[in-house]
Formats: sequence, structure tokens, C-alpha cells
Amino acid sequence: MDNSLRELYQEVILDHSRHPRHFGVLDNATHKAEGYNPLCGDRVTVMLVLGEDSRVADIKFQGKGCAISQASASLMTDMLAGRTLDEAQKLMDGFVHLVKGDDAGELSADDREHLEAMSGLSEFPMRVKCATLAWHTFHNAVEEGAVT
Amino acid sequence: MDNSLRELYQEVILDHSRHPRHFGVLDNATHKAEGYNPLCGDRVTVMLVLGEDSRVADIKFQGKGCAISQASASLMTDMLAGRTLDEAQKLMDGFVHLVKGDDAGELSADDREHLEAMSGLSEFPMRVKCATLAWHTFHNAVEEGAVT
Amino acid sequence: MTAQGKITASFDAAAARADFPILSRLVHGKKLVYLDSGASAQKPRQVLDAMSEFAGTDYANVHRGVHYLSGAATDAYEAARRTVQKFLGAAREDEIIFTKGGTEAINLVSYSFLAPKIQPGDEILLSVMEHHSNIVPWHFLRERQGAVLKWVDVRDDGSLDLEALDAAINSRTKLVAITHMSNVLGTVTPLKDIVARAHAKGVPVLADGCQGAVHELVDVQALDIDFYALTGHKLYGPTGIGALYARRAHLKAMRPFNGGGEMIREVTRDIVTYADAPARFEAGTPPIIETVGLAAALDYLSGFDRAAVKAHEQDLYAYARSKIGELGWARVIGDAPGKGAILSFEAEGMHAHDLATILDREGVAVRAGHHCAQVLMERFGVGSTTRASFGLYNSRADVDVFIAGLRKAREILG
Amino acid sequence: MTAQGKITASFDAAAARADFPILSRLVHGKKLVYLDSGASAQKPRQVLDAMSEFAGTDYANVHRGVHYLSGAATDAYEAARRTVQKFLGAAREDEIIFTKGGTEAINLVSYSFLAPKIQPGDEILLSVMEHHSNIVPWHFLRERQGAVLKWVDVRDDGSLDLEALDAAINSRTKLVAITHMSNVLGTVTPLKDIVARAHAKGVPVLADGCQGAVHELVDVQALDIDFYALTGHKLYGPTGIGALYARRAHLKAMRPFNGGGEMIREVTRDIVTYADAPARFEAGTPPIIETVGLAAALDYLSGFDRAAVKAHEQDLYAYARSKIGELGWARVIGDAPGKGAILSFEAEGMHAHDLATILDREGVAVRAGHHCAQVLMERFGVGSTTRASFGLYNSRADVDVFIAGLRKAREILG
Ligand SMILES: Cc1ncc(COP(=O)(O)O)c(C=O)c1O
Ligand SMILES: Cc1ncc(COP(=O)(O)O)c(C=O)c1O
Repeated sequence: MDNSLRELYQEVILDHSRHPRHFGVLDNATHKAEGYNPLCGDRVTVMLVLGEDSRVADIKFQGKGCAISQASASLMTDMLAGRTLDEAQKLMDGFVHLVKGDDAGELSADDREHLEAMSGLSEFPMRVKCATLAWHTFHNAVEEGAVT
Repeated sequence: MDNSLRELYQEVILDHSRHPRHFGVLDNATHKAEGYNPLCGDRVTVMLVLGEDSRVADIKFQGKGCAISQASASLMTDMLAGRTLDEAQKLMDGFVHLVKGDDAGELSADDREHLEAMSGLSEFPMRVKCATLAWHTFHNAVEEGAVT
Repeated sequence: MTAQGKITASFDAAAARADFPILSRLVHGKKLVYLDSGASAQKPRQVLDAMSEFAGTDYANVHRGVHYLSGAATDAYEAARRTVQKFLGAAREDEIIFTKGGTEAINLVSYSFLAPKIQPGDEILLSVMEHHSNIVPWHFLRERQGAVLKWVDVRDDGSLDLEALDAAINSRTKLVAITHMSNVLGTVTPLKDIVARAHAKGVPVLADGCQGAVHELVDVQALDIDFYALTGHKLYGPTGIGALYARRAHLKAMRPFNGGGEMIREVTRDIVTYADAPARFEAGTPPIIETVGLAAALDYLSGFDRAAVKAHEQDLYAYARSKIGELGWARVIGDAPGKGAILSFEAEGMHAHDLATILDREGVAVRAGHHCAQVLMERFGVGSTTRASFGLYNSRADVDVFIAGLRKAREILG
Repeated sequence: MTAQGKITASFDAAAARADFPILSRLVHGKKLVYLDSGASAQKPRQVLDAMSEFAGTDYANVHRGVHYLSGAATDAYEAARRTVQKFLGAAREDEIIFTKGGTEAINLVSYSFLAPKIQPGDEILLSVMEHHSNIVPWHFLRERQGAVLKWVDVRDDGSLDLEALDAAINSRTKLVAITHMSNVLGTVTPLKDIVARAHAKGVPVLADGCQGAVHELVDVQALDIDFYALTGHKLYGPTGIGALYARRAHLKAMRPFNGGGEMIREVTRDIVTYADAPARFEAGTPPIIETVGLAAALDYLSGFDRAAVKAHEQDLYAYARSKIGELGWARVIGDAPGKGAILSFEAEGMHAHDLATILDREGVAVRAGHHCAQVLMERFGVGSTTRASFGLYNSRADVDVFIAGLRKAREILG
């Protein structure tokens, strides 16, 4: 068995994809966006409540897609809850660097450990878009997705 | 010097192209057409008087173009004058066969001799269109070019 | 089985396979098993060599020069047109227009034939299994001119409902645009019957033959069809080249599409007049070297007993179909009678992309996604499928590797 | 002369010539002297090999698959886009759209950028030296939407009258469409000045760079130009491929041209949404192998000192120009300062076609005719010209054979 495959589809990932955390609808969302990958038809909707302190007070997602995109969305929501937007941006930058196999120096040791399961993606450049879909969607929700 | 070139540009041809017979305007033309070769911009106008006996009573042409197209037009008008349309059609068929290097069996010995100067064209397939332009224009004049 | 075995015997797939240099390469250290010919076929040495050789000995621009090379190139270009004419059974060579691909061929019909006729409310009839390339050009006429797109459904097995199609044609219908073979379901449509029904109501028919021309014998005169589009790269030919068959009667009335050199008769400051077809629709320098490659590809394909090639592909499909059935957890989409060698499926609990990634590590190239057929995906309630599509160079051994890869995927993901 | 000699010395034309397999062939038993690069350039081994090799090792359809080959092909395709971006000095790679050639690149601007804006009476400004490919797409807007084509003249030496151009731009002008280098006169237009004048009045500029990109260094940012079209086959690259540079600000507002796979975001029965540029304008399977060939050609060309290549071509032109002047019976058309290596002429008492036929028998390939520039022919009162156009592989020896051929023609026809 191909080691890089085992690393990509390791237990953490499969578990997140099968039992996604924060899956569902946020009725009181302040921000919301839909992400779509036209190549594969995968979709994800990210909803969040942004507190007055610029912190992600609550966050949920919905969608369907491959194991990577679902696991990534699940992990993301897990990690973003409670962070300020600045912290979130830094985390996202680090995540993108990590999955592309670049230096992800901006990640704290703790975050790095949490995201470690995703580092196998660097061997699969064609799947990086699956992993970043939810993150870009979060970004869009914050930037342009204010619910009015 | 290339023999096929000498044959193509033999004296008869050059003479016809420099001193074209039947060059000019026919004021009383019953039929008229303009031929045009979009590849080189060559043009020829064929005018004729068709008698009641279906004979070409008079014929003239005008135009500008390469030595081959001018010589061919000149030769053509020379030979068509006085013929019936049926005879003209047969002559044209024979001419086209001749310049393509095909069997031109429909030509009389006399016509063949007259057209012999054109047979060098069979070595120059890219120039056949130059030679047939006037003939096709004559054909169009008769078919669709009645002056009203 | 014996009969089928006999037919297959007259096509030597292993020998043909040796013609394709790429098929001997390794992918991730594994032998390449290429099951993505539906997206694009690989190219035999004969095609690549014909192109290099032509470019290295007889190349020049076509049509325009009186010099030797220009004549040689023009001859090769026009010979390629006759090769396509013969391949499609067209009556005349000037009914063949070279395009950059199948997509452009369909767009040409939309821009040059249909657009000038469309009034708001006019209808264009499509099937739900069309490729986006046979949807979006018609959508333009909806978006820009108020045409209405009407959809003919397929049955659950993926076969076309001919009666429904017939019933949907009415006095507002301006065109039936339908695939010859679905690139997802493998369904082969009864073009002859479709044309008969449409013509009975005075409606012209365009067939998207991008897949059909590869696997079926085409005779546009026998079909009595109005337009037939094909693409080179799926026919074992080069990219950048396709062709449209258009009935001469239509060509005369069609307005130009691209404007430029070679498609004109005369240009002055104030007026422009156009050349006749096919030149009218071939503006600018055409894909000259690619037409030579396309002709080489058609010659290559026609050099085989086409029926035997088809039997070979059908055998591969049947074998794969039965093997995938044995797995018990893959739902095949598209089971129409007489379908071509394209196998699309959904795997229980496994997303197509994950499957394709795992297969890739085994050297197996399959397609995962919507296959440019989102309307069809919606019809079958799926977001994406995994698709294995077979070419003449595939073997049962390829199928075995593919099935073993699926089992491995199930192990990892299941 | 010494300075020029020094510059030329850094480009070894004889060595480059050896890269072109076709140049060692005989024509009518004579060594080929190819002076028709203006119609289409020959292709070096490096380009032909790059294409064959790519097709034989890394080929698949792009964008769509997750399998290895699809990734490799996509990487090669997008790398080619960056090669074009660098070649033209564009700020972003998504400002480069691949087309089937120069003609299609210009049509794309006509259909996608200008057509949606044109109101009856709107003006498009052209020079009289435009190639039909930069006339007919605009004529379509006249024929179909009531636009007005306005013509800027050239001076008797073939140079552009910049003041006349400036004066012709007014509030109705919607586009200036002008060649970078005339394919007949060799005139190089002052694009930077033209853009400055046009922009001062808020008018965008398209340059037809089909010839210009071959001989001049292009920097679209320095030019501040809106659109720049080039074609592969004149750049020592394959047929079937070209590119359009389009400023990002324009791309956002441009509507799709061809519809099909890859250019969409989403397709349902009722709605279609489009992808962003460049995908939006690259419907269907693109000329994948040809983009690889184009990149190889640009790499090949950029591998030389471009200034030295230009000096070499200028030297050939100057040599030929002086030799043809000595004949005393050839009228050269196009003598603008700074012109490129294209020599068009009329020979007294000899028609271009007859001349070209005789030259051909000497192995010399020249073009005879209107060169897809009938408006220009009319301007100079000629029906056709003979044209010798030089490429990097030509030599002074080629010029000698050409001149000797002209003398022979005079003997035969004169
Ligand atoms: C100045 C000019 N513009 C446009 C074109 C047309 O480009 P293409 O040959 O790619 O259609 C040409 C060449 O034919 C040309 O010389
Ligand atoms: C059924 C069908 N139609 C049209 C197309 C588009 O043709 P092309 O790839 O030449 O753009 C394809 C392939 O992509 C196809 O499978």
C-alpha cells in the first residue's frame, strides 16, 4: 500500500469526513457564503456569528464533497471557533502553506499539531483545491457575506 | 534554364499577354460577366454578342492579371468567335482537360494545335486557375449574364 | 460468446497498443492504465510522425502562395478534408469545415446558422444528457435572443425517450441538438429515427458526434442529418482540430462566424464580400499541421476493421460491467441497450475524487466529476461520478487493475 | 557597419538554420530558399520534438482530471500561459487567453468586448494597411450593428500618419484597431504613441501583433495597450494556436464568445453562469499540444539575443533592398523608417504570379498576391505585389539566389 495514500486518508481525516463537526445550519448567522468547485461540483456553505470583539462566536458548515473537502471543513470549523479574524487569517495562511508543502512558520505548535493530519496533501497537488475550498469560503463569508 | 518554364512562357503566350486580341469594350454586348480570382486579385470581364443562331457573333474582354490569365483570355476570344454555344462548351471542356494534363480527346486537331501553347500548364497545377478564369467567366456570361 | 470471440479476433488490440508511445510509461511507478479516452484519447506514433514529418518537409501556409511548399501544404490540407468527408460519408468535400474542435463546430452552427433566424420564443430541443458544449452555445441564444431551451429526458437506464422527443417538437422548434453518444452514460442515440421525426416536422438536426464518431460508423447521407460535429483529440488525433459536416443547402445561407483572411471574396474600404463554403467558415490560417494529423488518425482508425474494434471495446465494457457489479457497492449510471464502452458509477460512501486519487496511485487514469454534463448529474441526483472510458488500446488486464484498485479504495475509504 | 557587424555577430544564423529540418530539402532540384516567413514561419526541431515528446509522455485532457497525466498536461498548459505572459510582459497570467490563431484572437475582441457596446454610428478606427483579419471582424459590426469603419491613411513611404490618426479619434470612436507591423509594407507602428493619443480621448487600442510579435520586443505594460493579438505559426511555432493579451479590467466585462465545457461555472436547465477569465474565453478542449509547441517556440526565440536576431534580419533586408534597387525595374512598396524585414515590390511589365512561379523553379519561395490586404493594394494602386519576407534562418546567400531568380524572370518575361 502506498504510504502517501495512507497518510492522506489517515484515520483523523476519515473520521472528520464521516462525522463532521459543526455540521448544520446556523439560524442566527451574521455572515454566510457558498463555496463551489466547478471542476467537481463540490459545494460548501459556511455560516458564522461574528461577535463585536471580532471573534468567531459560532460557526457551522453544510455541503457535500469528497473526504478531503469535508474533513477540511470540519477541522476548520473546529479550529476557528473563538478566534479573532486576525488569528483566523493567520491560521488560514498557515493552512494553505501546509497543504502545499510550503513553509507554514506562521502556525503555532499547537495549531500545527491539529492540522498535521492535512499535511499529507502536499503529495497530492491536484487535491489542494478540495482542502482549501472551505477556508476560502470562510474568507468570502467574512469579506462579502454579511447577512442583512 | 528550366525547360518547363520555357514551355510555359513560350513566345505565343507572351505575345498574347503583351498584345491581347479582342481587348476592349463591346458596346452592343448581349451577355457580360466579370471573373475574379480572390487569391491574386486578378480580374477579367468578358463581353459577347450572341446571335440568334446561338453563335458567338462578337466577343471582347478586359482585365488585368498575370501573363497566363491574359494570354488565355486572348486565345479564348480568338477561338470562340463564330462558334455555337455547344461548340464553345466542348472547346472549354477540352481546354480544361488540356491544362490539367488530362485527356483532351474532345478537341479537334486544329483546336488542339491552337491551344498547344497552353499545354505547358499541366506542369504548373497552381497556375491552372489563372488559365481557366476567362473561360469560366465566358461560361458565366452565357449562363447568367444576359444584358437587359 | 464464441461469436463475439470470433469477431474480436480480427482486431489485435495488443499490437495496436504498441503504437501508442505513452502507454508504455509508468505512473507513480505503476504501469499506466489509461481509462480516460472519453476525455481525450492518446495518440499513436503514426499520427505524431505524420505531423512532424509534414512540418519537416512540406509545410507552408495554405491557399495563398504559388510556390511549391504552399502547393504541397494546400494539397495535404485538402486531402485531409476528403479524408473527413469519406469518414463521415458526406456527398461533397465542401460540406466539411475544419474547426478547432468539437466545441467550436457546434458554436459555428449556433452563430452562423441558428442565431440569424432566432426570434423570441423560438425553441431549441436538447436532451438532458448533452455535454456543456452542446448546451451553452444554445443558451447564448436564450440569453441574447430570447430562445427557449426545451429538454428531452432520458429513461432511468439512460436511453433516450424517442416518443417524448417527437412530442416535444412543434412549430416553434428551430433545431434539435442531440448527442450521438453520451460521454457519461455511453448511450447511443437513434439518430436516423430522430432525424426522420424532426424532418417530418421540418426541423433540422445537429448531432454532437464528439464521442459517437469514435465508436460508431457514421454515414451522414444515410442518416440524412443536417449537421454533425466531431473532434480530433478523441479520435486518436491531435488537439486543436475538429470538423463540422454541414449539408450544402444550409451552408449557402449561413453567415460568417470568424472574419479574416481566406474567408473573403473581396475587401474594400466600404464593402466586404465573402467566399463560398468551406472557405467562408475558415477565417485566418487554419490548423494546417493538425488537419494532417487528423487525417492520419482517421486513416489509422479506418485501417482496422471498425466492427472488430467496436466488438473489442464492447467486450471490455461487458467485462468491466460484470466485475463492477460483483463488487456490490457500485451503482452504474447508464445501462441503455446498445450503449458504448463508457462506464460511469457512484460508489457507496466514496466520493469520485477520492476514488480517482487512489486509482491514480495504482496507475489507473479515470475521470471523476460532472464530466461537463451537470444537467445530467442533476437528472440522476448525483454531484459527480467516476468514469472509466475505453479505447481501442485497452485490455481485460487493464480492467483487472482497475477493479483491484477499486477494492483497494474500498479498503482505505470504506 | 562595424557596429552592426558586431551586433549581428552575437547571433549565429547558420547554426540556427540547422535547427529547421525543412530548410535542407530541395525544391525542383534546387536548395530551398524560404522567403515566405511572413505568411508562415518554418518550425525548428525543438518545437516539433517538444510536441511529439509531450504527446508521447505527458498527454491527457487538461483541467478536468485528478489523475497524474491530467495534472501533468494541465501544468504544461498553464506553464505555456506563463511563457506567453512573460513574452508579452503582461502583469498577470490570467490576462493571456489561448486562441486558435491571430484571427480568432481579434474576433474574440470583436465578439466579446466590442459587439455588446456598439450603437449605430459608433466608430472603429483602422489603418489602411490592416490585414483582412483586422478588418473583417470590425466589418461584421458595421454589417450587423451599424458601426462605422474609419480609415487612417499611410504616407507614400508606408509610414503611419500619427497626426491623422489622432485627428480621426472623436467621441464616437470605440476602438482603435491597428497593426503592430504591416505584413506587406513592413511598417512598424508607434504603438506607445498611438495608445497615448487614444487613451487621452478614452479610447482603447487593439494591436494586431501577428507580425510585430515576431520581430519586435513587446511589453504590453510599457505600451499600456488594451489588447494585443499574436499567432503561433509565424513565431516558429505550431499552427492552430494563438493568444490574446487583454487587460484584466476589460476581461471582467467581456461576455463569452464560444460556449462549452470549461468556460462555465454552473449549468442547469434554466441558468448558466460563467467562469472567470481566462477560462471563460477558452471553451472546450483547448489546443493543448499546440500550447506546448508555442511555449517551445517562444523559448527557442527568447534563447537568442533578440536584438541580434533583429539586426540580422535588418541586415538581410538592407542587402536585398539595395540589390533590388540596382535592378532598376522593381518598385519597392514600403520604405518607412525603422521598418521590418519585409520587402514588397512591383516589377515592371511582370505580374507577381509569373514572377513567383519562375522564382519557385529556382527553389525560392515568395508570396505573390494581395497578401490579405486589399485595402492597402488599392491605396497603392496595385492589384498585387511580390513579397519576400525574412526569418531568422535566412542568409545573404538566400538573397543572392532570390536576386538571380529575379534576373532570370526578367529574361523570360521581360
Ligand atoms: C498582420 C497580420 N494579421 C493577422 C494575421 C492572421 O493571423 P492568423 O494567420 O493566425 O490567422 C496575419 C497572418 O496571416 C497577419 O500577417
Ligand atoms: C459529447 C461531447 N461533446 C462535446 C465535447 C467537446 O468537444 P471538444 O473537446 O473538442 O471541445 C466533448 C468532449 O469534451 C464531448 O464528450
